[in-house]
Amino acid sequence: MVKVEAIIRPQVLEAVQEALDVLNISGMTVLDVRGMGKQKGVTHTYRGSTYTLSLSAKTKIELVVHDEELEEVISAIQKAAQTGEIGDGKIFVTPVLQAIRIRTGERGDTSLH
Amino acid sequence: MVKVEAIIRPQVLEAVQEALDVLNISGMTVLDVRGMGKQKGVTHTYRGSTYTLSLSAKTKIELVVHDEELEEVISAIQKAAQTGEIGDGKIFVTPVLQAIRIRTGERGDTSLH
Amino acid sequence: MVKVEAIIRPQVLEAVQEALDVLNISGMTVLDVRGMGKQKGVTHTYRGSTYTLSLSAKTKIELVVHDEELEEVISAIQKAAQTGEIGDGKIFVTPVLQAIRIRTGERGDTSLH
Amino acid sequence: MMRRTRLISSLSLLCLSAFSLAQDKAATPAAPAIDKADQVWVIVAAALVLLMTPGLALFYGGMVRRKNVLSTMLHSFIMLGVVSILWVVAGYSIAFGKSTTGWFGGFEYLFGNGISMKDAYPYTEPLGTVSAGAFMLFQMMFAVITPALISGAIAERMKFSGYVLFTSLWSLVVYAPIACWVWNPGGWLFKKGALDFAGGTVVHLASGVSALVICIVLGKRKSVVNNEPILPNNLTTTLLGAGLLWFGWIGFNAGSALGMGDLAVNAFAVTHLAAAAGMIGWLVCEKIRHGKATALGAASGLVAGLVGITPASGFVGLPESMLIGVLAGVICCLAVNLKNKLGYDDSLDVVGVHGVGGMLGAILTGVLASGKINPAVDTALKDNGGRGGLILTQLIAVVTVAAFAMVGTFVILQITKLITGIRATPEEEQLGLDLAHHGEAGYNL
Amino acid sequence: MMRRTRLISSLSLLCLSAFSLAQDKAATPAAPAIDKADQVWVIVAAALVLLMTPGLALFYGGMVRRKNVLSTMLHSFIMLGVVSILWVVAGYSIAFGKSTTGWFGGFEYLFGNGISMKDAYPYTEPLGTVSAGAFMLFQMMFAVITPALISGAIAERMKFSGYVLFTSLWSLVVYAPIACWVWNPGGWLFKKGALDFAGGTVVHLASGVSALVICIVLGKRKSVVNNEPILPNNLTTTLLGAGLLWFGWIGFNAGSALGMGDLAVNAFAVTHLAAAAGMIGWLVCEKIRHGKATALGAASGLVAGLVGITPASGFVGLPESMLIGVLAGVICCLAVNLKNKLGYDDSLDVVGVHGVGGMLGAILTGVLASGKINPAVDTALKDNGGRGGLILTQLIAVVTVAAFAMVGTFVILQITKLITGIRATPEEEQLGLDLAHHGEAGYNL
Amino acid sequence: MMRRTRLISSLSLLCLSAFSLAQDKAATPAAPAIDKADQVWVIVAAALVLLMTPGLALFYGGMVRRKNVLSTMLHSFIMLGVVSILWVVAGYSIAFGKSTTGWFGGFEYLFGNGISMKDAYPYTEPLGTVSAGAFMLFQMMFAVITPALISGAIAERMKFSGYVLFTSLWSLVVYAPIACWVWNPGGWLFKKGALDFAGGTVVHLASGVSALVICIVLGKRKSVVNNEPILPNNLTTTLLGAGLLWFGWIGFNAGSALGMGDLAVNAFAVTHLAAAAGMIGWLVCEKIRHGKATALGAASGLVAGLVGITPASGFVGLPESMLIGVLAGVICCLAVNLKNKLGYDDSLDVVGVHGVGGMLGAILTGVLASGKINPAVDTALKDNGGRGGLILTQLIAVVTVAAFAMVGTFVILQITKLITGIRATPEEEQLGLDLAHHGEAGYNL
Ligand SMILES: Nc1ncnc2c1ncn2[C@@H]1O[C@H](COP(=O)(O)OP(=O)(O)O)[C@@H](O)[C@H]1O
Ligand SMILES: Nc1ncnc2c1ncn2[C@@H]1O[C@H](COP(=O)(O)OP(=O)(O)O)[C@@H](O)[C@H]1O
Ligand SMILES: Nc1ncnc2c1ncn2[C@@H]1O[C@H](COP(=O)(O)OP(=O)(O)O)[C@@H](O)[C@H]1O
Repeated sequence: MVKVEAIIRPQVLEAVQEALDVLNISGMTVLDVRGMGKQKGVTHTYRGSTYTLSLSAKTKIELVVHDEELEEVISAIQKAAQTGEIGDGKIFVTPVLQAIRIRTGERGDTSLH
Repeated sequence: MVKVEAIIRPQVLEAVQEALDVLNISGMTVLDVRGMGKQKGVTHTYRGSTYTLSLSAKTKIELVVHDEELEEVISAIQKAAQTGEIGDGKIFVTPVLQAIRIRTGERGDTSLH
Repeated sequence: MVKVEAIIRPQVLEAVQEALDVLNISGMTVLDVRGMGKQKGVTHTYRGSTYTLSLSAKTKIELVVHDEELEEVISAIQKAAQTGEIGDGKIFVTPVLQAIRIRTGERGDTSLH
Repeated sequence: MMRRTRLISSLSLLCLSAFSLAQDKAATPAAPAIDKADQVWVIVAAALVLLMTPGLALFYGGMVRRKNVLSTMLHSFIMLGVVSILWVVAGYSIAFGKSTTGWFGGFEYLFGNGISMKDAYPYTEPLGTVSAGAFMLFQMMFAVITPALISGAIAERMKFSGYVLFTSLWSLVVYAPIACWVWNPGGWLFKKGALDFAGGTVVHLASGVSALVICIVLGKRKSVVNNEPILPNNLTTTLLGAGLLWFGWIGFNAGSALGMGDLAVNAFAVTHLAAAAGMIGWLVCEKIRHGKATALGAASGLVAGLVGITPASGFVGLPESMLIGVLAGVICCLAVNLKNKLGYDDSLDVVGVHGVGGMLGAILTGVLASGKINPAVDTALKDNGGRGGLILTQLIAVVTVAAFAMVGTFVILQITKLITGIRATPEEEQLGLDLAHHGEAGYNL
Repeated sequence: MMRRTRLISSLSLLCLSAFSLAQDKAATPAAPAIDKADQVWVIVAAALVLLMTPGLALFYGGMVRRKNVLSTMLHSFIMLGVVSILWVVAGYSIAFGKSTTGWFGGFEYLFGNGISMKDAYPYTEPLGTVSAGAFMLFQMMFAVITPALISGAIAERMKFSGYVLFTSLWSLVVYAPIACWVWNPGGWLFKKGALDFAGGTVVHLASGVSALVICIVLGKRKSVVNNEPILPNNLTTTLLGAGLLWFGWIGFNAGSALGMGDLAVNAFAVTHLAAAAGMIGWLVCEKIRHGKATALGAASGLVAGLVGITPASGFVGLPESMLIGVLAGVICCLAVNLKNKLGYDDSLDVVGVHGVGGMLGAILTGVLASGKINPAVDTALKDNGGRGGLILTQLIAVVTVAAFAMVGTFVILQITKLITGIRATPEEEQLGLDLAHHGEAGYNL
Repeated sequence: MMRRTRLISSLSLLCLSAFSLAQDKAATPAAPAIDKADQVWVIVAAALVLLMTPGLALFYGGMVRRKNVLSTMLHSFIMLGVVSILWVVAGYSIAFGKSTTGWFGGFEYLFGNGISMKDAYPYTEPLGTVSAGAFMLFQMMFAVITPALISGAIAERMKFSGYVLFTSLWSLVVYAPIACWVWNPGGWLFKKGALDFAGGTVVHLASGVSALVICIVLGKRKSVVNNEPILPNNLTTTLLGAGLLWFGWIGFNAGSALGMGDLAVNAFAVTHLAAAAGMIGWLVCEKIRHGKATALGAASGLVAGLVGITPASGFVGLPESMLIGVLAGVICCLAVNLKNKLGYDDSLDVVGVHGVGGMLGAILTGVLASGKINPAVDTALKDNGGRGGLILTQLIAVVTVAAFAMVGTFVILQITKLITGIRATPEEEQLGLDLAHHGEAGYNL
């Protein structure tokens, strides 16, 4: 089992969800985050003072998948989330030692979907 | 050291906190997230149009614990967070390479609690 | 590649950003979280009832860096985020298996910055 | 509101004397024509009271949890729809039709029939100086807000259809008769000489005690049972609501003079001072008891002061109003903690503020009302055989109104339970009534 | 608003008769002096209508997505700045200067010249009882809110500079002439005997059909094209806005009596009941069609009821007002779904509510207007040769106003496109107009 | 406000002439009775000004950071409590009791004693046409909002108890005397012929310069020192507040005519136009300087326009009002950046808007006041020996009011520092004053 964490643009979330649906992957956790990177920030004005907030609104999705699903998940996310403009985001893959379904107490691979 | 990430229902947070308190585990970080899974979404109406948002409000807790605490933490969370209905959530365990307490600069196991 | 997760006080975020800038590290994701730890909570009053919320507002930053950058990143964050008072937060380091830049599809080390 | 009309009209007559002198033949004291300035004031006052219901929606809406904010605001807004119509269809006639029994009015105004836009409401003596239409509108706004006040007690757990049915019945079966008793010139409490200038009994006491019954019948919120912390979603909304209530309450009380003269100006002044004193009273009380003066305390205290002064606003002067305000502020601040002791779940403290405050105001009106402010008090004192008698009459008013409202509420609730049900399911409560009942979230930020 | 003035003034004369009797030599019926009470009412009404534009800002602002909330609110607020000035500079003169052609007024009032604060607006017969200044102010508030109504149709995608230029031109070239046709004593529709008490055609129909044109010309929002869910950022704001609109609308309709008499009181009553009935109509309609009564439905329904009653508010009684309200509520509830069928992107349903509701109201006014409420209806019936003729005249008013507004809007849009452009760039739309155009976020919570 | 009364009363006399003619013996010109219509207007205006304080709470509340929103709103709300009471207890007497010295009033009205609800305020000649009670209430609302204006300068860092003590003292020791100087018929500036129709010096200049002193004495916010970005938590709240301020300001300025006649109508018109022009002026200024027209700019600009016109609103006509408005908008837009240059931390720009705008308005009143609008100007010109003399007198008024307010503020602050302290601790500031001082969070969303 691995965890896929993707930082994407908020507006592509729906498309990513659909792409994952096609793979029959439905378990996922979504977070509202702010990202800093190559993308330039947004300027806020306040009575003549301006602040450039370097952080842009991003959405982070986290999904734990079976090792064999990893590649198709990565490519599904990458395609659905890509606009080609700076700021499209990243996908990170991290190891998972254990997964437990709270409702049933099941552990391991079967607890995922 | 391992990191326990649990996605739970917002309303069981208090109960989980209490269960962890019993284990004398007090360090924890909490996030408001939205989850997608088997649980069906909520329908929003807007002037006759309806949108079913597949994401339900969830709470994510993250806590880094010593390896030997892991099992009791898992079982405490699982018991406190369980309602038996679809949507109870998951617990994931991931490896941690290092931990530093910012205040003191301590590293490793002693930096946790 | 490793992921550095730091839980810091919201008010030191700017300082941490600046410290990382000096290291030429610009990619980072920021989350609003609530933390529980040694720091005591805040008391809310509601028509004579009081609730002590054990959770304080914290900011979490996540950044994936090359292994060789790790130490300087840790020390930059630790210095910038330290106030010396209880509640300064933690830095956790976790392994990363893979990184992909969504815009280009690049993988691995070059996808980071 | 009729009681004071007697007075107002005679004052108006005095005021008009400059002109009357010239109109030598206007001698028949019968019908002082409609006075345009009086009517402007009553119409503006009606508009101000209209705004109180959205104000109440905000006041209550800010205090519940995020997931119930729309449901709570709708409880007030829907009254503007439902009760306005019911009032014209039947409520006004029940309250202000010719009353022979003293317990309810007549049926001559059903469906808005025969409410003149030109001539005064016919049953006061002497006649008032605003048209029956203006009087009906002004009274309508009171009928609208009163059941909305109750909604604070059942917030976060009542079924929407049950709420609408309950309040509809309550408006016709509880509110309209009580309004008849106290304000209809043929009403039994009116005739008895009970004093209630702007609704201490009719509006606040009636809604407060009904709130007590309904929150006991409904039972506690799940989250109260589970001792979960319940924090207001948006206190800026509550403060705004309190501000609009204060603004509208000027119309509520000073408009109850049904014309523009010294009574109206005095009512404005005492209303304002009582609100101010109520705010201070509550803040000092909570500062002493809990260590902090809160924004919600300021908002609650000003409302408590306004509730307290309502029945007295046409009968007392400036110093008394500050006393009433500060007492209302302190006592209501203490009273909202009763629910924890007694174990009912009055979500937004309708009992503690409107029930207790309304009762307090009604009694203090008996104690402090002065003929110097309003000659009607002299009449009332004479009719009741002195101060003791007046206070007794006020107590009788309090007890009968409270008893009737409580029994009425209980019976209507049983009927509602049979027809629509009254309580949201635990799942709906958990999800929040906004999404469960209305398919909407208050905020998508 | 002139048509009714005839009546009002004669009523005022009647009311004043008590005094007039005494003033034996006030025989020349020419100029009833300014009546202070009437003027107080009109001035207060003007202030109430002023508040409607912030109310509209909230009503609309709550419905868009978070990233466009300030942009949407500014669409209304900026009209308070720009149109107020334009109205004094030229709009009032175009609308209410002496009209010989019947299509537009004169130029005598350019730059606010010659608008008396002491004497009545000179072209009505008999003269009104409020000063020309008060009349101009009251009318100004109508001129301000009408283009702001349109802004709901173009929310979340129009360029700010283009919006300001468009509405400025529209105010002078579309609104002012239509106001002349319908309300200027020399206007061709006024002379023809068309009835529009407070702006069913001038305000709601004109803005509604202009909204249709502008949202077709602008094209759909990217997110509508992409079928992304669009959820309102803050419905508590929308409810507050609806409450303020209701409050202000009392001034809008009852103030259109231009004085305080039975017409004003009646207008208040029918306005209020129509709003109440509209709310209920919409809620029942959506409950049946979609299974849930919503908070947005309550807010939308009350506005629909208010739109529907606007042209009729000086001509119908209580029962008719409830009928108009409920019809407006139900029909507008159905009409807002037209856009999905017909494929235009009317962001906040200006067409469905103001276009459809305004048209409905104008026609129902022809059908239901009664001489019992307002003798001016008898005149209108006589002038038009009976009920059928009156309805025909109302239809003619609807068609010509709609046609003129649509053509005018289309032409002005082409000019605006050339000068400033009209559409935000896709990037701006994506980022949100608040940050893109104004450098601000609505909320930093 | 007295100065204009002279005029108003004579106008009223004229207006009443139709009736007076009939009342042959009403010859003694002494006391025109209370005029009901005038009193309705003043009472409504008082209610409108009452609403301005909640409006200000919203205006300011939206601009601070989330963690201080309640604290900031309370700064305004608490004034409705504390100053209302203080005004009746002593402030009114100090300001409007019989003044022999010209520097302060008398003690005859302490504890609300002797303020008649029936007869006019006794010291104007001729007497006004509204009761002393109505006059006292109208003035009370001014006394309430003035210290609340100052609170914008100290937002996010002042100790709550210190704030309450400071404003209480300020209200009695600074505000009430200045009101005496300018508006009491025995006040020295009043007698000198200084013109201030609705409070350019008394309200805006006095609060603006006091704000400067207090924010210098308090020192900067920690986050300003640290150069952290400070973004407004909710600009929709600020816009709503600005809308309510505009609405209420109609009462503030047009109500200052203390009756309903051409002066009141004119004041409404010029107030509205100045607000509109102020909005446009500010937006154009910031568009040129910073490239974007902002929502906060629109809100700030309309307030600046309103501040600018306040002293002039009874003395200038339509074109002058647009000029004043646009100048106020542009100059205040530039002035708010002074603080960055001069290094004081005026959190919400009270100095830049109220101080600078109030000064500008007072001077422009001297330059533009016209006898055509208000005969009182002719008297003032004569008394001062022409235009130059009048301008000089205005300057004297500005300088003395500013000097007195600054010194008074400084001294009161020292006293407050000793008794309660004035500054929140760094920890409280960090946590946010809402939780630190009041134990509440504005939003739990
Ligand atoms: N090293 C990193 N660690 C964590 N998050 C990152 C990192 N680099 C980028 N991000 C996230 O990805 C987002 C997009 O990155 P950016 O550099 O702006 O564009 P791109 O990925 O297209 O080159 C950022 O806003 C941030 O949230
Ligand atoms: N594979 C996964 N990766 C990450 N989060 C998941 C995954 N599966 C489920 N979740 C999270 O757990 C929550 C509950 O899952 P769900 O399938 O609805 O119920 P249950 O866990 O009871 O079977 C989801 O809302 C989501 O936040
Ligand atoms: N074991 C842990 N796992 C996850 N987060 C933790 C843990 N311990 C502390 N934290 C986070 O770090 C924050 C600061 O910790 P705290 O114990 O209050 O102070 P300090 O780190 O200075 O000792 C907490 O609010 C919480 O968000």
